Order: sequence, then structure tokens, then C-alpha cells
Amino acid sequence: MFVTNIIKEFYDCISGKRVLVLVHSDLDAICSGKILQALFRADHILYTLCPVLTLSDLLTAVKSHKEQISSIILINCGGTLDLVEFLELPPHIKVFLADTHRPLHVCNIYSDDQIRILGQLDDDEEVPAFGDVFRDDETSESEEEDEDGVSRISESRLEKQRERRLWEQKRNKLLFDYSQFSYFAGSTATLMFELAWKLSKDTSDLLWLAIVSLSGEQLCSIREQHKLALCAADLNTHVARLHHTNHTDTTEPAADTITFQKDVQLSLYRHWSLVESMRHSPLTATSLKLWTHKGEKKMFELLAELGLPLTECRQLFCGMDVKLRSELPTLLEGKADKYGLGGLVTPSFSRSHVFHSRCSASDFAHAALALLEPPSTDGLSMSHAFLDASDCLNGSTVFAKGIASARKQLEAVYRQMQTFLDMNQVISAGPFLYATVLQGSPLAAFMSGPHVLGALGRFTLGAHVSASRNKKARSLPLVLTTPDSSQPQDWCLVCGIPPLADTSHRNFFGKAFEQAVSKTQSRAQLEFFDSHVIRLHVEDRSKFFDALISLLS
Amino acid sequence: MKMADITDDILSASDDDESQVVTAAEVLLKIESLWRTERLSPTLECHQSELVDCMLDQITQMNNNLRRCKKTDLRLAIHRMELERVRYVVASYLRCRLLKIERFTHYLLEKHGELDDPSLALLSPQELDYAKSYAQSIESHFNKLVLRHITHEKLAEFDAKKMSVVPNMNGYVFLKVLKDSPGVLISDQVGENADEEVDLVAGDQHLMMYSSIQELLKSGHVELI
Amino acid sequence: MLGDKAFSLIQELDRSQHGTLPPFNEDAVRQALEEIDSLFQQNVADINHLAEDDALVAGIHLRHAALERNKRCLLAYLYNRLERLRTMRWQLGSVLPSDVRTNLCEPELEWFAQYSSTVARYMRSLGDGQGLDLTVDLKPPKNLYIEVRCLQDYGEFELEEGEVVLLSKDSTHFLPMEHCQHLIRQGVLQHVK
Amino acid sequence: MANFYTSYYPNYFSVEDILASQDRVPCKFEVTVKGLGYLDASSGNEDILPGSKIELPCWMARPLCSSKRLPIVSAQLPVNYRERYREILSADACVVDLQKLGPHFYELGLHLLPITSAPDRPRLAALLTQVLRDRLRPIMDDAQHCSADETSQKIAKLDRLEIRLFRGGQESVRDRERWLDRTAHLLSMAPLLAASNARHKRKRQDS
Repeated sequence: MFVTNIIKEFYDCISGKRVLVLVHSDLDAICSGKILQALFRADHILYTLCPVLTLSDLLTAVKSHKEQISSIILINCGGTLDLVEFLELPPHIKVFLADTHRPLHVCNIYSDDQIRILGQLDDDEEVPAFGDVFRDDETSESEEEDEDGVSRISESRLEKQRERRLWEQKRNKLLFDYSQFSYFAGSTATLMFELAWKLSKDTSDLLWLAIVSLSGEQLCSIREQHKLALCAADLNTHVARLHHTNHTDTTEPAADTITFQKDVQLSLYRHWSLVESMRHSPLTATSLKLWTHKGEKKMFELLAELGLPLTECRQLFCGMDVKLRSELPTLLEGKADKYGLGGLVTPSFSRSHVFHSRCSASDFAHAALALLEPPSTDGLSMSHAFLDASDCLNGSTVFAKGIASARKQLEAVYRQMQTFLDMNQVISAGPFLYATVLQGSPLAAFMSGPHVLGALGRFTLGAHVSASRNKKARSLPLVLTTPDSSQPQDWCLVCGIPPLADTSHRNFFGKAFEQAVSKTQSRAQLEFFDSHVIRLHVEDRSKFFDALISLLS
Repeated sequence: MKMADITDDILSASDDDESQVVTAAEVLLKIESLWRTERLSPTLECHQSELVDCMLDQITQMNNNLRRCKKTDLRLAIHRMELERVRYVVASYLRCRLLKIERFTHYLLEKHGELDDPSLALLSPQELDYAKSYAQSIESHFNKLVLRHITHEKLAEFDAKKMSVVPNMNGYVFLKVLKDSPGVLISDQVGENADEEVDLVAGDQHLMMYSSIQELLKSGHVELI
Repeated sequence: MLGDKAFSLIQELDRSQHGTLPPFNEDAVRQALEEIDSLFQQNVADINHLAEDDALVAGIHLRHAALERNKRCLLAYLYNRLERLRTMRWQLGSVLPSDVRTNLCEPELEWFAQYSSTVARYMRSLGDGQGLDLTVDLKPPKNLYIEVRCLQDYGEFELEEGEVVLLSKDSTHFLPMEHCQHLIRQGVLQHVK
Repeated sequence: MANFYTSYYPNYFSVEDILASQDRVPCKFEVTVKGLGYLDASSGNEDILPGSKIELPCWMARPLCSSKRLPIVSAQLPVNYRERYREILSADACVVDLQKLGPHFYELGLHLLPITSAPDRPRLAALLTQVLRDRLRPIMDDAQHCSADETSQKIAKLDRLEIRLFRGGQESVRDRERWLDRTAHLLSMAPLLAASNARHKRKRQDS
């Protein structure tokens, strides 16, 4: 069931008890978890928090803790499963679910009380009606027994069976339509921040977490642009409100300010040189085709036209002329359209502390995402990476480490994308394109998780489309495979990226992979909550792909 | 102190002559001051185990009372926090004393033995027991491994006088004057007969040798800061 | 030079890392004791001849200084080793890690056991026999409840009133400070900001 | 609290004091010492003859100098405390490498005071205090400002007493940083355990 009063039906229910919080290993979930932790700290609510990445992580965590706990909070995991059945939940355990993964399983939505879903459905989301998917079979059967005449019974029974078959067909169709596409709803961190606000415990630190999470969604482009823009505007009203109440005295500079203003959308440019940052940002790289000589020349042209000396652009941004730095957004905005760089300068959040240089929310998102999926050569466990990413959001030394890893990751993604294009490794399979990261390549170590795979996939697809003469390219999705870091000999990860032309950000690969696997009996693990990524045994790759092609044709 | 909010219990701590009535809040204030002094003084100060025992007793009682409260009551958290703080002060105070007792064991045992007045005793009965056991364990250890292997009778002795570690009474301490104390003698350490007399005025702060103000500290004319 | 063997024990202590205990150097202790014995025998002999030869006095003095020095070095060696054991009792508890135990001699093990029980007896006797654990509460408490991270798979841990928490590696918990202190000291939990 | 850790004098068990009193002092024997010629290996005599000059460890020199009846030896100041070094030290104490000159420059100095000849005594006392006073400020400065990797270079020329001061300074800087960072209240693992874990880790990395 959906919770309508989040304080009464959620927060009040858990106060005074110890709760288990299971947090999916993604940026939004981490931010949400941190907001919850801050609330729990303030209200002395004892908790245990564990990260989960896969379905089996979730199952193990619940199994090992369920003896000692009566409330479980799931953040960004589990919403797409029938939780009561999957987790074998005893009736005394209540689950509070806050998940951006869609579609939510109908059993969770129509659970009486045991599963409580925080948040609401978007206006454009539709859920099959209760009567269309659930049917009280027992009562109908008992009715049958009350009947007398034999012939009438069989007649009515036939009638009923026929009706039932129809109903089931309709039901299956409804459910298939409902679950065909996987997509993401609004950020959980925003939901949690609103909870904090309702509890009058909203601070700029918590707001910043919600902002970083939103910025992460933008980077991963998992939602429609206009929805993100609306969310940003919402958060900006909170910024204004918090600053207004905190700083009545305007003469003194605020120690900690969040601003929402026009900024250049270049990856990590505050911690890099302008040239490098442009090269590694998907927007500039794909529009200018920076992996070609011509593209590079074009970039220098652009910089020259802006009046930025190349020597300045090649050194770290913080070393650039102060005047150039402050004028950069205006300069770039003026020329963006001429070079086909629409959207290069858009309003975005940044934060400045006294004695610290300004950081944008996307810097934090980049850093945390990179720490979340460290190169497999580092040998860190998922939970360790989770804690690193979580610490990185507090600023401090871990943040610096995160920025360094983010740069390395962006470089690896860029080089891999360039390899794909240079070697013509993006191949058309008919209904979709595919590309494979070769086993043994030093870059393979970096492609270790769903986020980075998504980033690589979108970058590759964008570059491919911009380089390809084929008009159809924009409407083709991409399937990316990469050796799985834990057992690169035997297993690979397969990731599906929707076509560029599709702006709804709905991904049909989850369902398609599932069907292809079951059709071919491939050895595969559909373990991720992000269902468009699966683990597949390498020997079954070709038959899996054949099935996928025939499915999607 | 907030202890007073928690309980209005009035308890008695026996002073040397007459039985005085003290509130828990006053006891806490006293212990905090003892704690400060103990941490700043180069030597061991007189023990006050009655106060400590009384405070510990209070903690236990309060904990029992709090156990009956509702878990989400805000007051509960505040009271418990206060108790934890008190427990920390007591523990830190006793730890600090143990450290000194272990370092200056033989010296303190000797000093303790010299004092007749039980109200000025350096060591509490438990501390005395601790110090004796510690001294004995070290002596017997020395004996087992070294001393009994030495034939020279005199050399084979554990010479407490020579070996005991003595606190540095000439160490300097910061102090604040609580009551006017005229004519405090500052003896000259170099031995050039340049002794000095100073008048300490209430409210003043000084840096002085511990030995010159030890008596004033005992009588409560000054406090260490 | 006289006293060098005994002095080497002190050097050994000085060179060993702070907080570690080198193996008990029985050889050097024995050799220093032998030197003491031989110096003493010579002095006894010389004293007996003192009446005949006044010039022996200087040698007796010199040897005596060496005797005292040897004794001081030996006892300081023992004492400082005990001091390190003492620190271990307070930081690691009454059970010594095996790599420390192997470096101790029998009397040192006995001493540790005795010291350990002296400390325990004292702590139990506090507050009219209610007891007070002095090995915790090392820092002024700031919060009743603290956030901790679990650094190893520890298993189940019982809080007050029978509540049980499962401590698994890399999980984060919010628990009463009072109950976590020992596990933090033992390195099972890490207190985070 | 700090002062009662560092105050070791007269601590019979003090490792520092034992180390300092091992340093050699040039001595001249005033009387014959029978049967101990082996202390002066170069002479080859059975006895030590009056007038022989031997460098004795401080712990031996001290009682022999102050022997009640007649001093058995007369001690001289070690060369580091004599005129030439005194001049260098008064010119600029901060540039002198006391690690080489000592490294128990102050401790040994204190031991030497009672066996120094009367005219030299006040000069030696003044020298000790003056040197420490001159060097203290730069040491404090370094302790507060030098980074972790500069430390070993900074303490390379310090006396052991000075190194203790330096470490103390560094520790208090770290404490202050923790306080500013609001991490001072965080409970920590037992220091011995943390050190032993770090050692194990290093060992694993080496192998």
C-alpha cells in the first residue's frame, strides 16, 4: 500500500524500535540513507544499515537479521519483487519501501499493511486495477458448491472457466504491458529530504544530499529532462527558504551557501584542466567529435574564439586567470549554439564553504559514483566501496580521493569509447547495436558495475550516432558486454542502453534479457536491481544474442 | 549542576567530625574539583573515597529509576547523558590516581604510613590494598629473576629508599587564588638564599612551584587550573 | 667495559618499538648476573687483604660502582618490561595475544596474572562493591548513542535487556555508546562521525 | 599530567637516564687501582697507574670523583662541553647537530655538573639552559608546521630530550586538528592494537 501520511504511517511507527535499513548500492540510495541516518541520530532511533547490490544480498541480509528486528526499510531495492514471497516474511515484520525502480510489483502495491510504500506514483504512471490482477477464487468456488442442478453446474462451470481463461489472458497481458519497461521514478533522497522537512529537521547538509542525488540522476540520465528540471526547481525553493531563515543578517558572508545558477556542464572542470574536461564530457566530446583530429582542432578554435589562451586551458582550472574563470559560463554560453553545444550552460547547484573552493553538485556525484565502482584491480569489496562513496559525501579527504578516481574512470571510459570507434567495434545486429569490451584489455578493469557501464554505453552510443552516416542510428539501442571482473574467464556483464531518440528513458532490456535467457536456457544471473544489467556465462553468449535478435526484430 | 534536577534526594556524607548533609549536586561539584586537581597535581592528593562511593551509589540508583521510564521520553535521554558524564568523571579521576599510585608506589606507601590522621589519608582502603599488592608483586618479580641470584647480601636487597620513584614536587602548576593568602614563601632552589615572600590575592592566577603552595591547596585557599 | 652486558638489555628495550616486547633475554641477564658474581668475589678477596694493602681501596670502589650499575640495569630491564605489560592489561584486557606471550618468561606471565587480578579486584571493589569498569569511559561522552561501523564479521552481540544485534563486516549501526565501548577498543567496531 | 611522565629524575628505572649516564667522560686516575688494568686495554698493565687517562662511563666516573677520602679519578668535561663547542653553541645553537654531539646533551650535562670543577660549573649550567632556550622556539615552530614526511628530517639534528618535546608538540597540534575537525570525541581502538595491526599489515605487504 502507498503511505499517505509519511510521518504517521512511517516515521512514528519506527520510533523507539531498532530498524534494519537496507540500502541499494547507488548514489540516490546512499544520499537517502544518509538523510535517514541524520534523522535517526536526532531522534535516537537505533538502526543497522547494510548495503545491498544484488537480489541475493537482499535475501541474505533479511534472513540473517529477521530474528532480531521487526521493521525493515528498503531503499531503492526490492520494489520490483513480490517482497512477502521473495523474502519469506513472517507477518510480524513490516517493510517500508522507498524505491525509485519501476515498475513496482503489484503485490507490493496491493499489500494490506505489511508492505508500506513511501512516495507516490507519478501522474503518467499507471498501475493495473486491483480487480484486474487479483481475483478471489475461493469464494467463487464455494458459490459453485451451493448450486443444485448438475447440468446447470457444468454449464455454469464451463462458462466460468471460459471467463476465467479470458480474465487470465487479460491479466497476463496487463501485467506484461505493465512490466515491459523498466524506468526510474523521482529520487528517493528528495522524498527523504521532504520527510526531514516535515519533521522540521531539514538542514542545508541534508538538502545538499538531495541535490547531489538529483545531480547524479542527471549524470546517469535516467529520467526525462523536464522532470529533472521540475525537481531542481523544487529543491531550489528549499534552498531559498533555508538561506532565508539562516541568514537574516546579510552583512556577514554566510559560512555555507548553496546556489543555483548558470554553470558549465563539463565533467569535473573545477578539478581538471578545461581541455581535459571538455574531452571527457560526453556533450562536448560527441558534438565536436573530439576523438578525431578535426574535432580537436574545432575545440581549439572554440577556445580561441572565446579568447581563452591555450596555455591557460591546459593547466588546472584552479590555476587559470581569475577573470577568465569567472567569465567562463557567459563566454561559453554565447558560443554554445554556434558549435552545436546546446545545454552546455544550464543552471545547476553548487556549494561553497568559507575557506574552501566552490564545488558543484555534479563533482560530488562524479566522485561518489566513481568510488562506488572502483576498478576491479583495487580488489575492494562492494560494501567497502559503498562506505567510501558514502564518506566522500561528507567532504574531507575521501572526497579528494573520489575526484581522483572519477578522473581516472572518465579517462578509461573515454579511451574505451575511442577504441570502439577507431576499431569499428560498434556492430549492428539488426534491431540493435552491440559492442564488447575485450577480455584482458587494461580498460576492462574499470568497467566493473552498472553505473560505469551505463556511462560507457551512452557515451559510445552518442559518439557512434554523431560519427555514423546512418540516419537510423539514433533509433537503435545498444547492448554492451564486458568481462565480469570477479570471473572474467567465464562470466560477462551485459548491459542494455535505450536508443538516443527515445526520450522517455524507459528501458525494455530488462524484460527482453529475461525472455532471451529463459528461451535459450542460458546460464545467467538476473541479480541486479537495475534489471537492464545481467551476468551471463560467456559460452552462452552467442545463443543468447541470437534469441535477443529474434525477440527484438 | 544538573544532577540537582534529576533528584532531590538528600544524602549524607560523613565528614571528619560531624555528619553533614550534602546534596548529590554538591557531591558532584566536589568530585569535579577533585578530579581537576588530581589531574594537574604532580603528586597524589588525599583520597575521598566516601564521595566517590556516594556518587557511584547515586549512579546505580538513578539508572534503576530510569529503567522504569518510557523509552522515547526526551527527559530520559538527558538524564542518561548526565549519568554517563558523571561516570566518566569518576572513572577518569580514579584512573588518574591509579596511574600515580603505580608510579610512586613505594613513596606513597611510606607517606601513607607516616600519617596518623585518617582524614588526611592519601590512599583509600582499596587503593592501599592495590598499592601493597602492586609493590609486593614487583618486589617478588625482581627477587625471582635477579635479586636472589646475587650473593652480596646488601646488593641483593630491594632498596625501596633508593629505587622508589618520587613525584616531582618542584614541578610548576597553574593556580588560581580563592582566598587571600599573604606571605607565601617561595624558596630559592639554587640555594643563594634568595627566598621570596609573595602575597596571593583572591582571583589572581599564578604559575608556581607545587611545593610552595601544597599546603594552601589542601586548605582550599588556591585551586589548580 | 664493565656493565656492558647489562647495559645491552637497556639498549634492547630502547630500540624495540614502542608498545612491543622483545623476547626476554635470558642469556644477557645470566651473563650480567655472572659479572656481578665475579666482581663481588674479587671484592671479597680484596677486602680480606685490605689490611695488608691499602691501595686495594680504589679497586673496591670501582667494582662497587659497577655492581650497582649492573643491578640498576637489570632491575630497570625487568621494570620497564612490566610497565609495558601493564599498558597491555589496560588496553588489551586480561588475555594477552599469543605473540606477546611467547616473548615472556615464566615469572613475567605470573606477574601479569597477579597484576590482572589486582586490577580486577580493585575495579570490583569500587562503589561499595558495585564495581566500576575503569578500562572504558576513556573520553568525555558526547552522545548517548553513536554511529559505528563494523570492521569484521563478529556475529551476534547482546545489548541491554536481551536485544541482539548482528554485527557483520561493513555494516553501520547506531547503538548505545555504553555498550559499544569494549568492541571499539577491540577494533571490532569503528566509531564514525 | 604530562609533567609526571617526563619527570624521571631521580627515577631509578628510567631508561633515558641509564642511556645518558653511559656516555664517556675523560678521567685522569689519581691513585693506583690494582688489578683493573684491563679497563685500559692500550696500556697493557695489570694495574691502572696514577696519571693514566681513561674515558670512563659517566656512571663510573661520578662515584669515583666524589669518593670521600680522596678522589680516585679527576674528571674533565667531555670535549662537547668545552670552550670550542661552547663558543659555537653560544654563537648559534640552532645549527648544531645535537644528535651527533649527544644525543643526551642535556641529560649528560646535568650529570656532569657535580663533578665539574668549581669555576666551570656555573658556565656549564648557563650553557645548558641557554642552548635549550635558543633551540626551543624553532623546535616548537617545526613541531607545529612541518608535515609528516618532513618530520624525520627535522628531528635528525635534535637531542633526545628535544625529540620528546617535538613529539609532544606534534601530538598537541594533532589534538587541536581533531578538535577543529570535530572528531576529538570519537572513541578509538586501543593504541597498542592499532599499532600491532599496522605492523601485521606492513608485514603482509612486504612478503
